[in-house]
Amino acid sequence: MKQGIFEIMENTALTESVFKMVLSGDVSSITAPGQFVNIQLDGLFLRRPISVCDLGENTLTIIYKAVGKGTEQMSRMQPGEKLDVLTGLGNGYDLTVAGKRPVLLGGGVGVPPMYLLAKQLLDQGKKVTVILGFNTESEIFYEKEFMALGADVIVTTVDGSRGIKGFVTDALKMLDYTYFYTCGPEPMLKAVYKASTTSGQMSFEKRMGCGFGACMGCSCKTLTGYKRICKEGPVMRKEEILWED
Amino acid sequence: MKQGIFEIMENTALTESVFKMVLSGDVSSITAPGQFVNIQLDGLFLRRPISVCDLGENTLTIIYKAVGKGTEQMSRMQPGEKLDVLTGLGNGYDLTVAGKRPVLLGGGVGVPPMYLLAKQLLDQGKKVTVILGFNTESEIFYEKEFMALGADVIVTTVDGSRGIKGFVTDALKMLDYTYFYTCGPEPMLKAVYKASTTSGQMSFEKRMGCGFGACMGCSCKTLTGYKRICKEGPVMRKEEILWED
Amino acid sequence: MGRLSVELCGITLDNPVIPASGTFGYGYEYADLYDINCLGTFSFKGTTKEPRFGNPTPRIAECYAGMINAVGLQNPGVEKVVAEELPKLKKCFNKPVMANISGFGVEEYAYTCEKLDREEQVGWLEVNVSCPNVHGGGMSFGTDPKAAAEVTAAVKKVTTKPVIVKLSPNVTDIVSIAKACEDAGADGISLINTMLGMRIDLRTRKPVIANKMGGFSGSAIFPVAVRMVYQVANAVKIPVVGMGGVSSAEDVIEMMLAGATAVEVGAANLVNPYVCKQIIEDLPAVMDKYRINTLSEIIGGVK
Amino acid sequence: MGRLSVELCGITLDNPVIPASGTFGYGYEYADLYDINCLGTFSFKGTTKEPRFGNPTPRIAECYAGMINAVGLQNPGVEKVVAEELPKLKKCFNKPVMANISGFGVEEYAYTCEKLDREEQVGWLEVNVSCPNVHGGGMSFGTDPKAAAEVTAAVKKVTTKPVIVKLSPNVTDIVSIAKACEDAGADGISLINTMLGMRIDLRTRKPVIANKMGGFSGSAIFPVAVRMVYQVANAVKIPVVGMGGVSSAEDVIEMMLAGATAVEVGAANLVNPYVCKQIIEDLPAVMDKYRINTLSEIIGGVK
Repeated sequence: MKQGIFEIMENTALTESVFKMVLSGDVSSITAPGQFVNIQLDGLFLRRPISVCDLGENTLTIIYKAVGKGTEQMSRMQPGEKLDVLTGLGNGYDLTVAGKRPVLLGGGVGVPPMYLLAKQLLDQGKKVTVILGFNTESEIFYEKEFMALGADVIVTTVDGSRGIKGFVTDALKMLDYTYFYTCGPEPMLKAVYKASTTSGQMSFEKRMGCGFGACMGCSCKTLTGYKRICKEGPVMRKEEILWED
Repeated sequence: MKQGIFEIMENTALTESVFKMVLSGDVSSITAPGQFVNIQLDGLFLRRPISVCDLGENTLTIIYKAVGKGTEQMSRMQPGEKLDVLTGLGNGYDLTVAGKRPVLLGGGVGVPPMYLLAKQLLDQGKKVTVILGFNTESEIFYEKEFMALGADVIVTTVDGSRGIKGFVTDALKMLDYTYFYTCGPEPMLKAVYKASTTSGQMSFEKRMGCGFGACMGCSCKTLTGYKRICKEGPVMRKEEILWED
Repeated sequence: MGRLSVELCGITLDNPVIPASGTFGYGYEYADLYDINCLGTFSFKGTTKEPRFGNPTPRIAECYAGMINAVGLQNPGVEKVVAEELPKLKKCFNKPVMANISGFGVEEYAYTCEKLDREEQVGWLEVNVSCPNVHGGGMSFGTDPKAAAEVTAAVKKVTTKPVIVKLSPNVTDIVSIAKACEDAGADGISLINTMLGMRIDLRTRKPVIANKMGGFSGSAIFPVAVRMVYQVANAVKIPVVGMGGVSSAEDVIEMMLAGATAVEVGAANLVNPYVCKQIIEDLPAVMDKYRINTLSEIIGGVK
Repeated sequence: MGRLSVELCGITLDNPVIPASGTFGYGYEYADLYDINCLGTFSFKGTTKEPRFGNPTPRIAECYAGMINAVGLQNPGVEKVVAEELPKLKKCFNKPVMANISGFGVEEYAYTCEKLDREEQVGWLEVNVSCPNVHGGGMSFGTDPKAAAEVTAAVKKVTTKPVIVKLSPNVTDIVSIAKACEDAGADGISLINTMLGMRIDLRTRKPVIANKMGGFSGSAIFPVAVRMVYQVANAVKIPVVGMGGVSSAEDVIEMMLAGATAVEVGAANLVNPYVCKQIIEDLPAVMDKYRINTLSEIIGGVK
């Protein structure tokens, strides 16, 4: 973990409510896809955790949905403005177990972390399929960017306005894969958990206090003991997950 | 009273800790010298009241000392930044009773309101003498500006590093005048009250809540009843003042 | 009945937004700024039997997201309020007003309430029990269920107007005090009054306010207010007026979900004199955003 | 003794800055960020007799200038703390640590304190009496002078280490509780624990945290904390550790002027993990600004 001041290089709308922000600063503490950063915003007490979408040598890209006070405030920020950011938070995905044909499933704002993951898996010579799930066509983002990486991209929409009508799991059923990685809302994770035929890793979201393991605000129970989503997570292995209903 | 958004045109240091800020916006509610504005600052709850130093058609000049959180924050602001300002607060000085040769006494950050007052009295053809009191030479500001208006300017410093050594009252004793106007720290006001040989008006400072008469935070007792410094003040006539010691 | 209207103790309010006592004077300062008839009502400056100058100054301190005041109930006394303030008010406000009453003994409360009960424009009596009981060792009436009930009962005897008891949050068990007031005949409960706070000036090493301690209000206290409104609304059958740090339409809705029938806005008026008008104007859009049809349907609607 | 050093119950601290329990774990997360030996000491995660997972999630809510938490004392239990956490701590922290203890019955407090009393690295026992008393109707020990005194006396019997009782601010009369603890043998008082608060999510219409209410902390509560520290420091002879919304060197000085011998920093650590280190580094310059020679000379120095 590192604390740093980052400058906003870009902050543009990808859809009506989803924004892409490129930040410039010291990214040396970010070691794996699926990690997150925690951003301090003027006038708000708690930092806002957002997963890393892409990394450059001195840049980092995040994609966020403007849904609350914090993210709405972020969406109004301009290039040149500065942000205090904690980087290198969370465990991130383990790429060593992907096998030859991993499938990546992202739902909504769970899509962004799949991007850096896909990039690194493709760099390792894997055949990567990405399933991107959205509610409707107007909410789709980053489809082309995943294609440009060289991944096979499947889009699903709940209303069938684009791609396969249904959920990411409807696409998953038709695939042959060696391992899965996923990020998205909890009902989707649960569906992927049930529908998947291999082992895999899933990234969880929970309201956090500090984001670096100090406050126990985001604890969860797993089959291998209590874990902190921000520290031992947000990525869990399928085998350790304990669904608390 | 009016609420308006003002743009900072200028914000420069006059001394080590005294700053001049020129704001552009609707100044139509400011009707008299000695009135003040109340400025909202990011991250601070209460507005900061600051007396008006000068007025243009669409501009207003304030001079303030960076002594606390609010004024220190103001001193770091840049031209182009915007401020939410309540204007036209307080009663201001009554010019109609000045006589032919009024004397104006300003001490430290009590100097600024004397500027607009001197300007308007000179416009009315009065012979205006201004006594500016400071602790020491390095704290002097606006001497030349008062001279440029055409006022007779006398500077006093407590340590004698410039002008008359002593207090504004030491200079006052040597003058012949028809009326006095003053603004400064309370011990100075008291000294002027005692030393003055004519009637006059003095502007008081008190910690305020709202600045527009609603909260009763800045009440004081006078010989003519309870008054609110922000509403029936900040200017009081010598005859109504009740020193509470 | 519009989308915003609510009923408070038998009187219909066009909307639930009520400037809180002590932040709105007797209405004039604000009537110069906007037509205050847009308000649900307002609670006028805490009025006592005798005129009061209040505490020495400084009376105000800045805090993170709030302020402390120790004005000390400055007011011209009930005779002058009736003779001078209410006739002036009538010219700029044509709705029932909430009369806020303070006292330092049970008889004093009753005296002031009786005088104000006769005034046609007074819709509700809001009885502030946070004052020290000078005959009872100086502890606030509002910290003791028995003392709060005694004040309530005494006031109820001298008025037929709805009596809303305004509670102090500086207590261990707010519910016991609210219930005691309800049992003593209160028609409503309003809360929270300010929290007891203190700041020290590092330069002078003296308390920032002359009175040492004072009433802490502003956004900072909102979570404590929501909690107490929720607790009280779940324990009493009479309506609850929520207040404490409210400064936006969203805050009003949160208070109502917690159980408030109407919502008072205090310190925010002192920072933004137009805030109540703005909240009322913002409410319809914010209600749309959260799929709220009418405000009256969400009272106590927290799941 | 340096400019910053103070003495707390017979143990000299290099400086008065103490990360508060529940915001600093058992020290490791922060030891990765900076050498935590720069701290006066720190108060470790509230430890109970049995291991606890704590409350369901969400456990955290954002507030104006603060936050609410309802973690519910998640901790591995005292056996594991002694067997695993303390040996690890020894490697990164070479000063006496403050052991924070919670319990749900008097015997449980005593059990946990007795275990931790035997540990060499434990300098002070900080006994959190804000927990509900499961054998006493569920009210917090800290809301009743008798219950708080009972816990204090029980703990004092099983330890020779200084016992600091940590008080809840959610009470009518904080002084009576502090005095009861002093009379029962407490060597110090720390306050304030969090205030009870609540937020409601307008979208879901549910409380933001699963437990409905939780502990409100952060800059917002600072004025209430200063007030209570001042009241208690003026009423007891034992040292007071001040906390509640402290986030800067200025806040530390204000707390000390109010009467605190040392100062705990809580929620601020969660937002800026380096805040305690920064406060310690800032203190000398801020002391110069306010013409303070040594911190120990300003304790209770408010005029």
